[in-house]
Amino acid sequence: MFRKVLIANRGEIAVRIIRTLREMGIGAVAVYSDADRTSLHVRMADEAAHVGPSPSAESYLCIDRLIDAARTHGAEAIHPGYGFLSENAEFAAACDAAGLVFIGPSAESIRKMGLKTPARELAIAAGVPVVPGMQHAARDAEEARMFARDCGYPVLLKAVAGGGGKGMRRVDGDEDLGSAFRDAASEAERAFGNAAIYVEKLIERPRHIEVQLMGDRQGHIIYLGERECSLQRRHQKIMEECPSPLVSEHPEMRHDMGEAAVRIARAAGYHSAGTAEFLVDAARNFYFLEMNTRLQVEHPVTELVTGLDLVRLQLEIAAGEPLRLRQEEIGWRGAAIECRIYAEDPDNHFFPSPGRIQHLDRPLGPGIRIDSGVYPGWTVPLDYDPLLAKLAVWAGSREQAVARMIRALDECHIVGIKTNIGFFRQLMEDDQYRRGELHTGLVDEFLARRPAPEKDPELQAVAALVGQAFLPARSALKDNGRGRHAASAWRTEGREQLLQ
Amino acid sequence: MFRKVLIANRGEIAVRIIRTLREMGIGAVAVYSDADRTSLHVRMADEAAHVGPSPSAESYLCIDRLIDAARTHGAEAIHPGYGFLSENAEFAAACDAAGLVFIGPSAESIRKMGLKTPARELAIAAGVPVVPGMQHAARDAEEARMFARDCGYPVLLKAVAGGGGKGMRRVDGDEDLGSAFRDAASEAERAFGNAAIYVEKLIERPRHIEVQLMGDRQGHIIYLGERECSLQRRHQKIMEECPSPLVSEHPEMRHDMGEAAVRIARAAGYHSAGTAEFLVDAARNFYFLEMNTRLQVEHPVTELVTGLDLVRLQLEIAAGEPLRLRQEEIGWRGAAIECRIYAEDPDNHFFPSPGRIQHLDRPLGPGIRIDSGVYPGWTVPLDYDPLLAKLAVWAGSREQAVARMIRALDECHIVGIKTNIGFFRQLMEDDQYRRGELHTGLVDEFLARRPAPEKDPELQAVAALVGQAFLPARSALKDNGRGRHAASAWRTEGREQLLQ
Amino acid sequence: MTFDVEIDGAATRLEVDRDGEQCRFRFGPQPERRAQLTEVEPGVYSVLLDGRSYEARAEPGEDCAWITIRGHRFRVAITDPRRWLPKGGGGHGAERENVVAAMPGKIVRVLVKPGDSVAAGQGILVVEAMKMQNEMKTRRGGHVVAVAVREGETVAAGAVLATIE
Amino acid sequence: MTFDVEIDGAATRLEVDRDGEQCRFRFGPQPERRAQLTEVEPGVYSVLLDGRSYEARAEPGEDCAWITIRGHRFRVAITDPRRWLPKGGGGHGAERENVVAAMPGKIVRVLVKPGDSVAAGQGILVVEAMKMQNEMKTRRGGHVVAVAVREGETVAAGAVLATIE
Repeated sequence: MFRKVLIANRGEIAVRIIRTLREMGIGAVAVYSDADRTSLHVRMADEAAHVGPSPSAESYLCIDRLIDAARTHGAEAIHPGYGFLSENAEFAAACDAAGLVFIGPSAESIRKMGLKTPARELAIAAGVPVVPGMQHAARDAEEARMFARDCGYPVLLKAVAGGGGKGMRRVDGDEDLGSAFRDAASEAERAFGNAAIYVEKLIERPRHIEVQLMGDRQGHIIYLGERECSLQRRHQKIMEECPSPLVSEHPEMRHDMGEAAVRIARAAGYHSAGTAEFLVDAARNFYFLEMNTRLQVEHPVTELVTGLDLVRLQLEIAAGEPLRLRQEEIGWRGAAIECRIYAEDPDNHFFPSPGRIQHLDRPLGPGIRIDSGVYPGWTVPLDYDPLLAKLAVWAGSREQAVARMIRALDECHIVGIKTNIGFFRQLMEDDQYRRGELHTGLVDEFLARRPAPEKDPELQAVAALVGQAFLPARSALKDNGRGRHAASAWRTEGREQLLQ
Repeated sequence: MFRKVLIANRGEIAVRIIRTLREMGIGAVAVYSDADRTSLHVRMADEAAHVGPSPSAESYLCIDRLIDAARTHGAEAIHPGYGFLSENAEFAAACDAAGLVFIGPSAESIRKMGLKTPARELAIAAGVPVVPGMQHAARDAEEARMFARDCGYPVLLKAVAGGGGKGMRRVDGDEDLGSAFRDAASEAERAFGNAAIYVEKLIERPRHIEVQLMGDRQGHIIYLGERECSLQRRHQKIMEECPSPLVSEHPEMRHDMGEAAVRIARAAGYHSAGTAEFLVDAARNFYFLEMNTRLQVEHPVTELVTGLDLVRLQLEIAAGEPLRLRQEEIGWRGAAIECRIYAEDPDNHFFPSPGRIQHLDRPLGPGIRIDSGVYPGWTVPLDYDPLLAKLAVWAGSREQAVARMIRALDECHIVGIKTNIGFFRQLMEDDQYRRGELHTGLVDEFLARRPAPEKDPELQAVAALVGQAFLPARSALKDNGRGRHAASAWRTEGREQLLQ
Repeated sequence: MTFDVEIDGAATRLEVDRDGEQCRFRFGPQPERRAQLTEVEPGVYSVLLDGRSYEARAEPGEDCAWITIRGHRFRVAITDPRRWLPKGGGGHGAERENVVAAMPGKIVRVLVKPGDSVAAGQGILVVEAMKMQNEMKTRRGGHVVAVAVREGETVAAGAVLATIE
Repeated sequence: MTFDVEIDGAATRLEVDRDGEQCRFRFGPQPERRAQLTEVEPGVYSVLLDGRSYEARAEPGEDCAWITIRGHRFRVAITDPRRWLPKGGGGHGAERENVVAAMPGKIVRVLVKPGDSVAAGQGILVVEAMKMQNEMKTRRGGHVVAVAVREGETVAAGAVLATIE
């Protein structure tokens, strides 16, 4: 096993990796930019290397600096975490070239699976369904109609040069296709100077369900079950769970999707941790979307339900050890849910809310897991993504896990910056969510229908009483040893003013 | 199910019970003494009742006041937690009389099992081995010798009126018995004015292993596996684990001890949670000691390994629901260890260390569970026992759990009062502990042999640097908004002075 | 002592008579009641009222306090003129509107130029912070008087980005 | 700047030259080195030294600071006479010894009476706190001059319980 590993990342995932390294008796080397000198991952690491100024492009994305740091500190391997360079084939190759072990798949697998089209072809070759779509531009409306009839309506017309919904049209039947094709083509022409249009089957209200894979360098690969990640905002996952409520009702899906994912990974000669993402339609057909060739943000829910430590497995595999686990040994117990706590303001367009964390109360007790990259008194920098912590719960059933998450959210308080804790608290009460009827549009639908918080006169009376006790105190704040509190008061005021 | 439950307890166990009540949607009524107005369990409860001044005898032990509080607040049931009135048959009876459900066994079972001798007889009747001993005083040395030969040396001569080791003698063979009997008898005569002596088999370096039981009011009772609690100081458990390392090597023991425990409980018509304590000798013979008719402090390790919520089960059973779990459905996954974090000074006779908690860092990440009754800024009262929190870890194997506990202890910092965290940290490194060769004398042996912490010159250099940076700052403390810090500095100084 | 309090915009009367942690109070039309209020941590209050236990967290806001109880957030202002100035207003219905940065960040796109006429709610600039792009909109329609920033520029929270008239 | 420091009783020399968070220092015979030291939380320091990261927690003690690093606890005193008075000594080898309460609590038993002769290490009284009884012992032998408390009495930490001569 390695004696020392460098973590080419920051925030909660760097901290999470350090914890497993500690438990395995492996030295942890953190890297940090100017903005991160006092970040938790630097405080917790055994060694730390400065890799540049705050912008990621000049620090966490600088392959040379990271490899130099690993060399200087005598690290034998590099864990990329997620994001940043974790799916960058060049980085994996550069590690190999430098005689460092990249803790992840080979540069070649990353290339194969990293790009949508080759991955899609690999899946088709492995006999795994993908979202039906034309592989080339439609010559004319007629060819588009032919394809639409084959795969069945509704379909989506998309601009080949496309992006941002420009040149995109939904078509529900033959009769509308002609006009829609003309509109889409001309819009595409105007937007991209390219009128080329292709057709893709439209999957309505799909679920996003992904399969966790783990394979060793000897070619033994297994699936560790699914995660349902249908709750998304701006195509960003915000809440994940294992098992998927749908799979719980139809247990054969775990095996079917798992086997499909394993087939794709085998075809790519894949090793280490990876995730195959699928869309699932109302008829429970699943379509391969893409493969994430790294550890996922949401891996804790799989760890809670399987009892495995995915980072430990990654390290053992990277060190060349065979994966001792057989598929039939994997057990799934109970249910886990994860909420991504972001520094953002749900009451004001989810605008980011960087700033100083004045006070931090974390939930404790049975079935709680917190992966956090922050601490009280620390100032959340505006240079990186707003993920503060991941709050995960485990319980014997989904129903109990939901109740536990509500309890946990009620125990969780972050003062000084805005967070989405209250938003999750509301979402957990939503009937459709409770029933497990999830789809990728649910969060937006919920945002549209979410109820105005009712105002209990009893709570109002308490609020008035507390407000009156708190407000007079404020003027004196600066003098009575709560200087920080006072200072931040001004910052908060500043923000309030702008946001009203 | 109940709509509202009163918790006749305080500290971490009251908090732990509140959490399950929340998750079940049941209202939680806390009780508090003068010393506990600002305690965490009062802050977290839905309702709170003041039950008297600080001394337990005038508050937490006042049956009438507790029952009045339950009546006033409209609670339908009372959870006694552990300690205080949890094993008090009168209290259970008083609840019945008041039409309140006592969340625990019947008053009758408590009476039957609560007293050592009847419980012992019940066990014998149920065919469960107990520590061999004479049921009456020995007429003379001869009768003592007869018994000693039957049960086998070594034996212990004990004063019938005994206590505190007075009139106690260890005897390893026939030849020494006569003189030892005379000495013991005369010492007993002097100490208690009663020369009566009886003989009990001496179990050397025993393990303390207990079995968790759960039974419903319909007579269905199962065992949830064992806990090893051999690590004790002053006969107080300080660290517990599940599974027992011995049982892991000899899996049949779980079944054998479990069945034995169930037989005793059945004979007593027992329901709710209970624990049968056994001594286990070097030859793996187990001897029933006593039955604890309540939830145990160390129940979290069982919850972590079985995935069950014992408080939830207690509530369902108390509400008359049948226990749906069958014995064969109980699964034990991985390994869990719990450390009891006490406010005490391991470097000074483990003297209690009440006072204000200035700063509190808790471990986070995979496999950590914390049950805590404290918060930063709170002053630990000197009126109650010094348990601050229970730190428990779970991992796939005992070895990994030990590594995780070390990692967790390293992340755990309590400033302002002394705790035994550092002591546990040392104990975890002990070879004998690592090998799982536990017995009730291990902690005392360890205290005798524990190594002086080696002084790394590198760490000394860092300490000097930090000390120099910190010390000058102190004189200015009162002025720079760290008033509390400064104030406590004085308190700490005070203590240092006394303890040197 | 009597205060005019404003809770989430609604004005009420609060009579409070404190004796240490004990207090008698009358909230709006409610009858007089007794409560016990203790600050257990800075800004965290434990309130016992009719046997119920409430934990309230207070954060300072502009001319107000934000009080959070059991997941509900209340804006509490003491409108007693002796202590509080009337609320700023922030330019509602004013003749001019300054479009300001809702958070510190970098200007990635300016969507208008001086002289352009804009509709209420139209996007004026795009600010990037924490890897997310956020459109700053104008509340009122009119035409752009000035654009105060250039693309690529970094701005502080509250910086004036453009002026609409 | 040079200091005489005492670490766990051993006296050494510490030369420090600070420039904000950067510092050059020489510890005892060690060669000069560079370190970066940041107070990340009150009393919590993050130290980078030769690429290694240390987190140190400082607590004030009597004439000293208690520094905890990676589970190791160091007593650090700056013996520079301009700042610190020489250490109290607390009556080691003095003619008289006051037996004091090591923690606040209740006197449950007095084991001696004035005039009794006692051996070094003998128990003098039993104090109960947090449900535990703790024997307060004398460090020196001699005879009991006075017993200052009665059974059942509650005492503060540091209270003189008895005097041995």
